[in-house]
Amino acid sequence: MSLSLLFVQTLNGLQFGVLLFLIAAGLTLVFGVMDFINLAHGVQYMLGAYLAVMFYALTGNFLVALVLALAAALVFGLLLEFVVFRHLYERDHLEQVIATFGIIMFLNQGVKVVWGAAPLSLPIPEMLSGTIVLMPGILYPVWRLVIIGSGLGVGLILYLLVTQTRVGMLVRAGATNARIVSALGVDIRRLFMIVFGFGTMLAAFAGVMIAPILSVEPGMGDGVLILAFVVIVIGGIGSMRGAFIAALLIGLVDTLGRSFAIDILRLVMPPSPARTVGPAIASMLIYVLMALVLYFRPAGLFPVRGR
Amino acid sequence: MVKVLMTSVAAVALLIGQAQAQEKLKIGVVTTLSGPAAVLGQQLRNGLQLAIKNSDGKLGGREVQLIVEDDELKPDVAVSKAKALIDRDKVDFVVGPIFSNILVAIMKPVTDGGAILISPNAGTSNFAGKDCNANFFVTSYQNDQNHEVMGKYAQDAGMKKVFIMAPNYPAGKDSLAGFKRFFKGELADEVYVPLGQLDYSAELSKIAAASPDAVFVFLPGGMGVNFVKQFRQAGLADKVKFLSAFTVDESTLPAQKEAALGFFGGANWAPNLDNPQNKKFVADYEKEYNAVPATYAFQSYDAALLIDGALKATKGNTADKDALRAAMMKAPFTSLRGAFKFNTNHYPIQDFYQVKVAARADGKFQTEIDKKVFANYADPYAKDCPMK
Amino acid sequence: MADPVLQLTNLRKSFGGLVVTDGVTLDIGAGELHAVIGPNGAGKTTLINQISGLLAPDDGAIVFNGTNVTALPSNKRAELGLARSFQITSVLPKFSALENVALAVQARSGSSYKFAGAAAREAELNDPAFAALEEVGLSTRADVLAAHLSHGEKRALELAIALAMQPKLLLLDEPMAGTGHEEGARLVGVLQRLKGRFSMLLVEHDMNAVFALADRISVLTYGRILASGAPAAVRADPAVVTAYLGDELE
Amino acid sequence: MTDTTLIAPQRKPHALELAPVFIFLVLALAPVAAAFGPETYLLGLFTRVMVFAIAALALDFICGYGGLVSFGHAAFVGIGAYSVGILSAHGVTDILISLPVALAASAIFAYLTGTVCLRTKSVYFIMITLAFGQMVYFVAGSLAPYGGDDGMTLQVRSTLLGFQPFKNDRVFYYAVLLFLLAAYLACRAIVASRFGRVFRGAKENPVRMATIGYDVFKYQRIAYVIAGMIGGLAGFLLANVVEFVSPAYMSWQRSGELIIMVLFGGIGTLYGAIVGAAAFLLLEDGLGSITENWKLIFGPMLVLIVLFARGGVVGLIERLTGRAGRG
Repeated sequence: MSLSLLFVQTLNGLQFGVLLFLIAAGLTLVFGVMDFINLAHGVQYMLGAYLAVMFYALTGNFLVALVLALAAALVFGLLLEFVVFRHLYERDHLEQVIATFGIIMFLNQGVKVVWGAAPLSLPIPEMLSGTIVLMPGILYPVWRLVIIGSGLGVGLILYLLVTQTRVGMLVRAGATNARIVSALGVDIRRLFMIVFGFGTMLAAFAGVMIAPILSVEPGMGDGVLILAFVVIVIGGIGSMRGAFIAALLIGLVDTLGRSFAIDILRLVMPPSPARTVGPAIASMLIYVLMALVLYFRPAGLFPVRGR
Repeated sequence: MVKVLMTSVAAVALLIGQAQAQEKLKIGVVTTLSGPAAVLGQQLRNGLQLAIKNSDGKLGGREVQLIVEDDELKPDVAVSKAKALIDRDKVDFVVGPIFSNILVAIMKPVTDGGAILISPNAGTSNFAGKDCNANFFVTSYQNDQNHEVMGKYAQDAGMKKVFIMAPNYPAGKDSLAGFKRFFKGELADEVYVPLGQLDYSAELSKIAAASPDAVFVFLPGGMGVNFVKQFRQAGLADKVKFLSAFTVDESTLPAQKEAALGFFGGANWAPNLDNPQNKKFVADYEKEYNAVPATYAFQSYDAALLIDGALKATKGNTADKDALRAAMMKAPFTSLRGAFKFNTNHYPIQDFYQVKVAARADGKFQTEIDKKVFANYADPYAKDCPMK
Repeated sequence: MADPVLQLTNLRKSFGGLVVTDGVTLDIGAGELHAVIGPNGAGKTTLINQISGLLAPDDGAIVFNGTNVTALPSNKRAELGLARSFQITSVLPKFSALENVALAVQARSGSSYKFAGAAAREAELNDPAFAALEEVGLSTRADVLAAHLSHGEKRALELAIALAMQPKLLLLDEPMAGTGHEEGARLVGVLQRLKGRFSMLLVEHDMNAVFALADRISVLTYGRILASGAPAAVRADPAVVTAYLGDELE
Repeated sequence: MTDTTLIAPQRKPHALELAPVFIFLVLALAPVAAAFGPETYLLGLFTRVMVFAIAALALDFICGYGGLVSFGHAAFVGIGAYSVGILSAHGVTDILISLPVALAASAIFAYLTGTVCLRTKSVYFIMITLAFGQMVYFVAGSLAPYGGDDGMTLQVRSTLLGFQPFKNDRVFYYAVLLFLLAAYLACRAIVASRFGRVFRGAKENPVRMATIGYDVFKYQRIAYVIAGMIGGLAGFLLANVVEFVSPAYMSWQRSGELIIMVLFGGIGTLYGAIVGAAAFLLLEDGLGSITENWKLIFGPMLVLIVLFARGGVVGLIERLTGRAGRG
């Protein structure tokens, strides 16, 4: 358990956390402002990845594929909003859950029909595909640093948007009390569409950025969706700051847990059981964390309003 | 009068003949067609369908009706579907499944129901050993064997230090146990990751820090795709030899592509295995499904050949199970892998190879035979099997 | 004077920097109807919430019937005999009026850990509940879902629920709020009849009602008790007149 | 279903109030029909339907009447199933031991997690129950002696004092039917009881309930334990139906499916959960045999149900039989 390994693992945790933040940000916005549980947020992440693969195959250029994928994801997201979701805002949470679960089923299977069940992949752009020497003997893939950088960048942009712009002001107000916003005479429907479209793009962006590292396959959004929910619940629903901090927290706890759980257990038990118990505990860690946070703070770390 | 009689006899004979010909041979398939693992399940189904198509829709002279069920990778769903095959469809054979946990779940309902279960992939150690079953045949391998191939290879190549990793589930533990059975050098570390883990950054950092001669991993499906890409991205591919089982094969290579070039696996077959029947199979499969077949497809193709050969020997009779089993035991078919026979536990005795990922002229990727590691290799569990 | 039913000593509560209860000391004698009046935002509902246990005071003590209840949760205070109505109607909308009251009867009579037998058919619960409804003039509406009652009827239902608890002290948070003239007058009549049977703390904006009902009045401004005493004395208090009553009483 | 003592039931019973009678009648007669078809398969399928109906029933009890949406309900099914599996691995197969153990284990788990979960509300409750569900899932997957992630086969179905009454599929079917009936009647009685009234009141207005003297938390926790035990019962039976125990029983997807069953049938009706479980599993089975892409049909169906058929199947029937807009 050397210091340099700890450093690298922290970086890995950061990268995972940033990815979770990109997905959770949209989820917490949609949930916070519209009081809408969108389980289909995960398939929008998956769709981003698939679209990028498709556009890359057509154009051969990562950047162009990225832009096209985001645009296509946005169009698709708005279409979904128009056809289905906007009829669900006034419904109770359970109905939202079941309807968006139906969308997940449909899109997971649809993707399989269109692109096949086999995993696909997206290459890293040539100039960013190498590794750099972080410290003697420790190489680190440039692309992972790019993910960290772009995630932090998006976080900064979001912060500026939310704190400095009129739409951002409305979003904050909406997360605190939606009735006030509509009382201000704002076209709530348009605000919702903007927020929803934005959330969709963020999820798709996460999908595109991670596609070169992970295999692009049907159902890739399901696990991430649950983690994103863990993040926004720990952070406090509707809180962008909460989502950011919780995402990094989850990323670090999960990564560091996986790396060091066994080593730590070996201190107190023989190596063989430690090896099997360790991964189980590591998998559980984030859920334990969530349960603890909610036990002491039943509305998350940064509660936005008393729900 | 005589003429009339003659024609009616002929007509009756014709009718009987038709009735016999019309009674179709029903084969049930339990395979995974939902979720990411569907790619393996589809290969299984495709292999069977191809074999049946190549023999004009007939096996052992009987018209075949294939009934495909998706187990959704849920044991209780699989059991329900298996019962449906046995009871509703009255199938004579069930071919499947892909995953060991599904095999364990459907074993009892299928074999108790009187059908013969042929596994074209999963081959757990319990069914090879003390729980072996007269109505259960395996056309793949015993689960440990491909891992043992790699262990033997690492040992023979004189490797000093190997980092080994597998998912934290029974097959994962069997895998590393299989590798360690033959590799006696130092283990840099033995790591179990949660099943379905996607990001290996933590483990890759550990590998880089340990700088072993080789890694051995068992990461099937999407896990392998991710690991291989990330392994390459981390710049480890040039420094550390990549040994694996079920991690780089034709089901994952379309996504891994160049990232897997030169990586090793252990297998009982490869698409370039040099014999005429295999050449035809690979060509047919690629033509039919526009993809390179993997072991799952070839093993289920062999399962169909096994049924075909056995039924030819029993003249299409499936009612006499003893005769049918005896016929199957003789393995009366020309396997795509060449030499093949059944051990007493109904698991194969066969050759195993070290295979290597290579790019083909047409831009696709496949594994190719690098070296034969075991000849006529039988699994060690057979001695615990009461069947003789 | 006999021991007071409720005694508040130097109660303090602030939200962030805003002090809403600023050293309130107050007592209510047995059978007394004590009214608390004050302008909007004076901290009247906050005070009631602290007494009923929905809010914890920052400092000070609440003694109810000789028991210090400052740290008890609201259900415990209810068990001790403290009942309240809410300023914003707070009934169970999908329960009938009778069931709303029967729940209150059930709370103080016997066990609620009965898992069999239809509660709706227990005369032991329904009879007292019906009596309470009669008391507030709702007996004809017993089987109507609370959600379908008129606003005034809901206010009366609130009162019936509180009565059914047979409390030692009734906390009434603006029982007349939002009712029409006629309904309001009816509620005053109901309270008139209840007066003397229960100790009551009444928060109300309707000054006519307050001066008609109260034995004692405390005036609350900015979280402080400005004046306290008999209605006539309070009415004459110059500080009260300038601070609050002046414009309303003219 | 608001009963009152004061109005005698003068009106004719509506068709829908006979629905539970009808449902149980159909279930009781189903084996007769099954005898004319592939009996083992049909009996197995319907037994599985009833087992999931029991689990969904428990969920509807806390969800529909208490407003406690649990996203970890499959954990109880898993705990019940593993109680059977683990005991049977040690040679204990008698129902008189394994059933009480299954119930006790799920009750203890429900009590402990309920103590923590019930501090939170609405979505936070959904997520914290998910968290505990996931924890149990990972624990089960790491139980190497009991098959770990692969699960384990039961050698025999549960026995009773040395006899094997469950070995016969038909006997087993009726045993499960009895359990379902008992669970349904128990839930119905509890909902109408004094306790149930408090529990329902806590869903509508917890603050009001506290100010009239109820410690809402305690009542909710008891209801949560009851639902957990019924879930454990379902798990006990599921292990016997499939003769196999696996962590897959308690994945979060399974918890989600249970919620769908409840909503599918119509929340807050109890018998709707039975209808929902049947509809879900039979559709899964039926559509699955038509096309492997059955989810392409099933997914949009869920959306359409929410958009156009509020109240699930029961709500739909209610509207078709002209009782719209009541209560």
